[in-house]
Amino acid sequence: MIDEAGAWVGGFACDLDVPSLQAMYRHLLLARMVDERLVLLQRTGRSSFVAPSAGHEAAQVGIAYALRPGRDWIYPYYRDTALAIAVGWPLAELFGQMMGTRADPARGRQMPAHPGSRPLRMFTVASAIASHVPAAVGSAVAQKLRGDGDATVCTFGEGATSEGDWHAALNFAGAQGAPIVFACQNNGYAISVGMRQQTGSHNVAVKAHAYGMPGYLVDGMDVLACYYLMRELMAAARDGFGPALVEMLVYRYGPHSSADDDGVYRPAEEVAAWRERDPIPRFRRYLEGRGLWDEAREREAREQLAGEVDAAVAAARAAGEVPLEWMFDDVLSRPTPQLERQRERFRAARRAAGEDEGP
Amino acid sequence: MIDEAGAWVGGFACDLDVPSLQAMYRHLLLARMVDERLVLLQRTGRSSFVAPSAGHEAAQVGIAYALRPGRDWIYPYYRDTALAIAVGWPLAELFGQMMGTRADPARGRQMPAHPGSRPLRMFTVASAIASHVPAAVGSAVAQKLRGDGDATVCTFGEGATSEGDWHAALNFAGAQGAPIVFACQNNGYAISVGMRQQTGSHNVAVKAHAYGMPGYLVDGMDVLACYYLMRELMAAARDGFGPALVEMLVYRYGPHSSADDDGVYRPAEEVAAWRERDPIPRFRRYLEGRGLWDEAREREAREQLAGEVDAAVAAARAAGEVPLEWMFDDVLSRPTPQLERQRERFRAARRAAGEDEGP
Amino acid sequence: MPLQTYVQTVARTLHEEMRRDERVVVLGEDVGKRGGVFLATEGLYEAFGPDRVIDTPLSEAAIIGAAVGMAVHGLRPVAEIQFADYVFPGFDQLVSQVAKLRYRSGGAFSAPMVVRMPAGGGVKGGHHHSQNPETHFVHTPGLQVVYPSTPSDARGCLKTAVRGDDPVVFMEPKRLYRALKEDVPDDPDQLVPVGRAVRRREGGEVVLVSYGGSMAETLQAADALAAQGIGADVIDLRWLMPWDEALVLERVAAVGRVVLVSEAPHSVGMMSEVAATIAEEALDLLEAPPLRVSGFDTPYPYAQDRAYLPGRNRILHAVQQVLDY
Amino acid sequence: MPLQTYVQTVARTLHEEMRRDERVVVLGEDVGKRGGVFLATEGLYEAFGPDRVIDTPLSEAAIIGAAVGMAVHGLRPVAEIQFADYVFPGFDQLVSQVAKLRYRSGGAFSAPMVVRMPAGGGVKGGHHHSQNPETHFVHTPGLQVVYPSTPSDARGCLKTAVRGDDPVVFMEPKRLYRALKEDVPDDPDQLVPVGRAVRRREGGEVVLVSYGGSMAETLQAADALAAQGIGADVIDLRWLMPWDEALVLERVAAVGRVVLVSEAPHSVGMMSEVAATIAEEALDLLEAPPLRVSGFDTPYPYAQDRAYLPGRNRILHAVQQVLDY
Ligand SMILES: Cc1ncc(C[n+]2csc(CCOP(=O)(O)OP(=O)(O)O)c2C)c(N)n1
Ligand SMILES: Cc1ncc(C[n+]2csc(CCOP(=O)(O)OP(=O)(O)O)c2C)c(N)n1
Ligand SMILES: [Mg+2]
Ligand SMILES: [Mg+2]
Repeated sequence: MIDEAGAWVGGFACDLDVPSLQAMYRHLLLARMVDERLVLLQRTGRSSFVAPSAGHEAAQVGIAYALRPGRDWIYPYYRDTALAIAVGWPLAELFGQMMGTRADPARGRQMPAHPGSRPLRMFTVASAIASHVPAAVGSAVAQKLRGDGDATVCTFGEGATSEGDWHAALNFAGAQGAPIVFACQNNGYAISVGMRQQTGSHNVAVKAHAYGMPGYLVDGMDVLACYYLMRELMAAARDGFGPALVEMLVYRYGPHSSADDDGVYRPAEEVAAWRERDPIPRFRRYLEGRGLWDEAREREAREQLAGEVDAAVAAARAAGEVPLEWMFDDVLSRPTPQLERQRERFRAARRAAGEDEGP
Repeated sequence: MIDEAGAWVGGFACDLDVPSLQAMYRHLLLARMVDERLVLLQRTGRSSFVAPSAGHEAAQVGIAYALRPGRDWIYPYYRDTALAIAVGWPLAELFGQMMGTRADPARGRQMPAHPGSRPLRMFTVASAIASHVPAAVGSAVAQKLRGDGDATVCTFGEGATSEGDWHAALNFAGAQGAPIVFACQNNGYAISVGMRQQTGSHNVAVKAHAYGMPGYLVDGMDVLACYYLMRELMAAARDGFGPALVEMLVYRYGPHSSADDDGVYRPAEEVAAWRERDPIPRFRRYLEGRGLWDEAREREAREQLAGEVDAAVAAARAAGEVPLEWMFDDVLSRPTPQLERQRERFRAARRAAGEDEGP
Repeated sequence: MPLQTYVQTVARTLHEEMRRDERVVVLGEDVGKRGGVFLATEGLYEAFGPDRVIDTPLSEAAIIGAAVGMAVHGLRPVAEIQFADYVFPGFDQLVSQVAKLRYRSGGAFSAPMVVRMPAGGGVKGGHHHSQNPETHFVHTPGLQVVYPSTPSDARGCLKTAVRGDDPVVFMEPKRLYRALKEDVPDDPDQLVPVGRAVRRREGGEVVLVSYGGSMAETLQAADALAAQGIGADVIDLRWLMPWDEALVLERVAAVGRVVLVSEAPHSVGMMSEVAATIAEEALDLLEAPPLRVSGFDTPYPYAQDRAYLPGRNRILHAVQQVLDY
Repeated sequence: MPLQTYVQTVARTLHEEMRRDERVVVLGEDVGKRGGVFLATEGLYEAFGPDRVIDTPLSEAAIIGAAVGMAVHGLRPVAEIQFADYVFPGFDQLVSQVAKLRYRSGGAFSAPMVVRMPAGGGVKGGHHHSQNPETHFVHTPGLQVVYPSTPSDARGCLKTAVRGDDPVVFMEPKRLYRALKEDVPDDPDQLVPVGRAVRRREGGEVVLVSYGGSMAETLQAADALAAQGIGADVIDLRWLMPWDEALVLERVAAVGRVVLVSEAPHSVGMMSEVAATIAEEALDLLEAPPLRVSGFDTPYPYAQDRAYLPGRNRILHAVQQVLDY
């Protein structure tokens, strides 16, 4: 919808109102800032892991704006920081999750980069690639059965499309005509493995044929293109037109994660070339072209957002460490006698060793 | 290649010599007769299970004739009785397998309908749907690596295409450009589940797109069409053109298995309509049209084949029951101490109960 | 109530629960028009239609995985795996999603569901239609596991499972599906409490512990012992996770001799856990080693279908050993 | 030989075996240019090229399943599963194909291969990067299972596994990957025999049995006991299937007290089997119950990463209990 220079090239007029467009931009900015802060927290030992989302923001914010938060269900993956932010996940919860403090709604149970929120209907991320896709389809089948007029969105990387569970899920969605949009963020790499080794097909979108659903390919660096496509498809899903598969071409600017060294498998020039296409300046150029943004607004926004980030980090830390014994909760609705005894022995051993009960 | 009336409608001249054409027909006939005998053996309690192949014979015999037995690898599924017969699986081994006697090359380890032969490079069938497809791809990847100029064929029903392992396999084959042909025998049902509930795609062939390989749809009731298509694709695979997916439209005339009642889920008229299209009379009409077959030859062939079947059943029975203690062999290349002790205790318990050591 | 087989009881219980609670849905391969290959869902499709009785594609990952999303959305899915042996293509869903969802979300989400599966041997099905994979479930924290041996227990446990707030792996001994008929109670709310075993016989000379399909041979052995004047106390565990340590330990303490019967492969089976727990908690009360009578550390064979099972004679042999000890 | 870490030893051993036998091929996610996310395949791609060091699509079913066909065709595949937690999407292949092929084909086919996987906790990876799924393998007849705890054993066991005629699940304790360096022997044919355990300490007051990552804490506990003048006999099982019953029973018979340490969830774990076997075979020689110190019946937690592990203090507490008994 917007070209590299920031000019609107859509075949229709952009119908988003000014506050929405500005909010979108602020979300892109905030996501990038949060990403940078997360890298910093990891480097300084405050968090154990990061899965950078820089380069994926336009795709994720585009998706977020196409949803009706609290109604449509979201089944995200670990790189969806920008998506989580843009649907309104409180930043203190986000940083709580990333640092495993009491501010984490999931009680410090998972490693960083695993968002989740019941009020936002955002299914808690699992590390196991593609394992959430069948659940997302179940959500959509339930929506269809209940006739509640909502839909589900499910995101993943292109590597996920090779897993059997992914296939099982899309095939079931196709057979059921379930109201779901599968949004693939194709950044060309699954850790070090490029598309050529990942699959024999030229792209992901074409895989939709196998399931009798439409497949779309969109520039994932263009937030408005992602938004409009997703808006259409979510509406179609809600209206009973069944599932769709979207491939968003993006690039990850950072390494796969804080444990990765991407220099081994991809050339610096490639990264540099994609940096040129950064979705955030591109959208800014569009806004500036319409007179909706300028340097002053930029400075003000950055300051304000930095303040929000600082406050959230502080709040997340202030919430304090997760107690040791929370480890035993939430396995089943009630602990088994077996687990009760294990907890008793754990306590006894700690007492015997003169260790305290933990925070 | 041949229409319902038995006329050649191919765009080129049939280049198979007369003995091959007649042998093909005899294989079709033999497969049908074996099938009928298997049903009988099951009804009379001599075997515990049958998966009838009637209606699939043309597809299977077509595949078999496209292979170079003992060179190309075959990864079949449980309904491939006609395929096993046409590549030359000795009938005594076949009936031995079906009755679980010592004539079974697999030592009575699996239920009926599980062919396998090392000399024929026919991988032993496993009941778990689609679980053999990744192995077939590994075979083809090894063929490519070794550069031995052979290829692999892998068969399955349309239901198998929904399994995750199936997808994982085809995707890997596509990424590797491995020399393999995937031959799907689409009979419209996975037990009771029809294509509409099985997948959202209109057919199986289209699923090839997802893997960057060509997909073909062929009349599975036309043995020559199946043969020529498979011959082309196997040759292409051997020549380094990579994998292909073939969908053969067939129908199963019998129930899914001896444990099934197909009257519950499909109308009798449907079965009757497909009976009209029986691949065996159709091919016979073609041969008769060319003066290569007649009633006398038919009678003679049937008599001779019936004799072969009788002899094979007798030989399989005469081989005798599988000894009890074979149960403990072939788990690993050498038994574990754990298993040794279990065998000892088993013997001791039998001795204590006054049971003999078994056959 | 009229006499009912095990498999009839499953179908009727599902019918009752679906009528009681419209959130209950059934999904699986051939569960619809076909009524299931064993007829465990017979009549449900006709009564509740294709939205609540879903014939799925041939994918266990889709079945179990979709059930997660359905449960999160507020439905109560009852998934059928056609044979327990075919749970493995869906095993990642069970381990990575079903079992961990409550934990990893800090209780924000959970996946209450029932995953039904006919299990066990004795039907000449070979190793892909005879396995007993309960170890894999019991060892996966976050699942409840139950393996009832009678129609009445199947009913009570299934109701407990459907109504509970946790994922339950519900194993059914297929060789008992039509082996016996029982006068099943018709109280619609008669539940079998989670984790509660039951004594099937009382006796003072040896304790026999078993569950699922092997209860049949275990009771045969107990009857043979009774005929010899030897009193066997027989415990049917029913629930494998949580399992009823209290009852087992109480009876073992009282009797001092115990034989543990299970048809799953011997090494690291359910009975390894029971034996280890007994050794840990009741060592001094044991008059003889706790002996296990199990399936073998082999894939399930075809030709020797019955011989693989811990039959009456193998059980009696072990009992003799603990009595002679 | 220079001092080597565990993970370096794995890479070098693979290099040696690939040079020795051109049938050996390596496949997995990121094993090529990247050299594996832990660098356990570093240098192989450069040395042997993309045909023998195959970067696969992101599918564990493809990895394990393709290895079956390769093995049948005469290659010797060494598959890498990036984390043991991710074996589950390929678990059907392992259970239904790899483990059963020799048996179900009556020996006509077999699938000798190695499936390597970093396992275990202590790296702040949460439950999808910390699990110890050995129970699932040991309970699957047809697989060998090994979990070496030192660089030298990793080398010897890996060579045994690559050269053997059976499928081997090869587990590597990832928290020890870089924890210590060892002077690894460079004899190219020094193998660790299948099923053979090793004594790491000798002592007469208590036997400690462990394997894999938990050997670290077990040895720390033994050292702490030694400092108190208590002699602990320490056995490193190494092989979990087959496991060295003979050595364990011999030491337990001699000493009479035993503590079993494993970080996998408690119920139906490897140590349930060891305890059950001890109770069965050495009941009268036990001076105290065989106690297990295990991981808990919970998914592996994130925030309490270290507390979940059977650490030194929990082991010492159990030792005190068996000594006081
Ligand atoms: C089942 C499974 N196998 C392997 C992994 C290890 N792993 C984590 S991320 C990743 C690559 C994912 O690539 P892609 O799906 O393209 O997403 P991206 O990270 O590029 O956004 C792999 C192999 C995993 N998490 N789960
Ligand atoms: C993994 C697995 N799930 C379920 C089954 C049970 N089952 C056996 S055959 C079958 C239907 C297969 O249909 P299709 O692939 O179309 O082959 P067809 O029998 O029609 O030739 C099913 C569901 C199985 N064998 N394996
Ligand atoms: Mg990617
Ligand atoms: Mg079919």
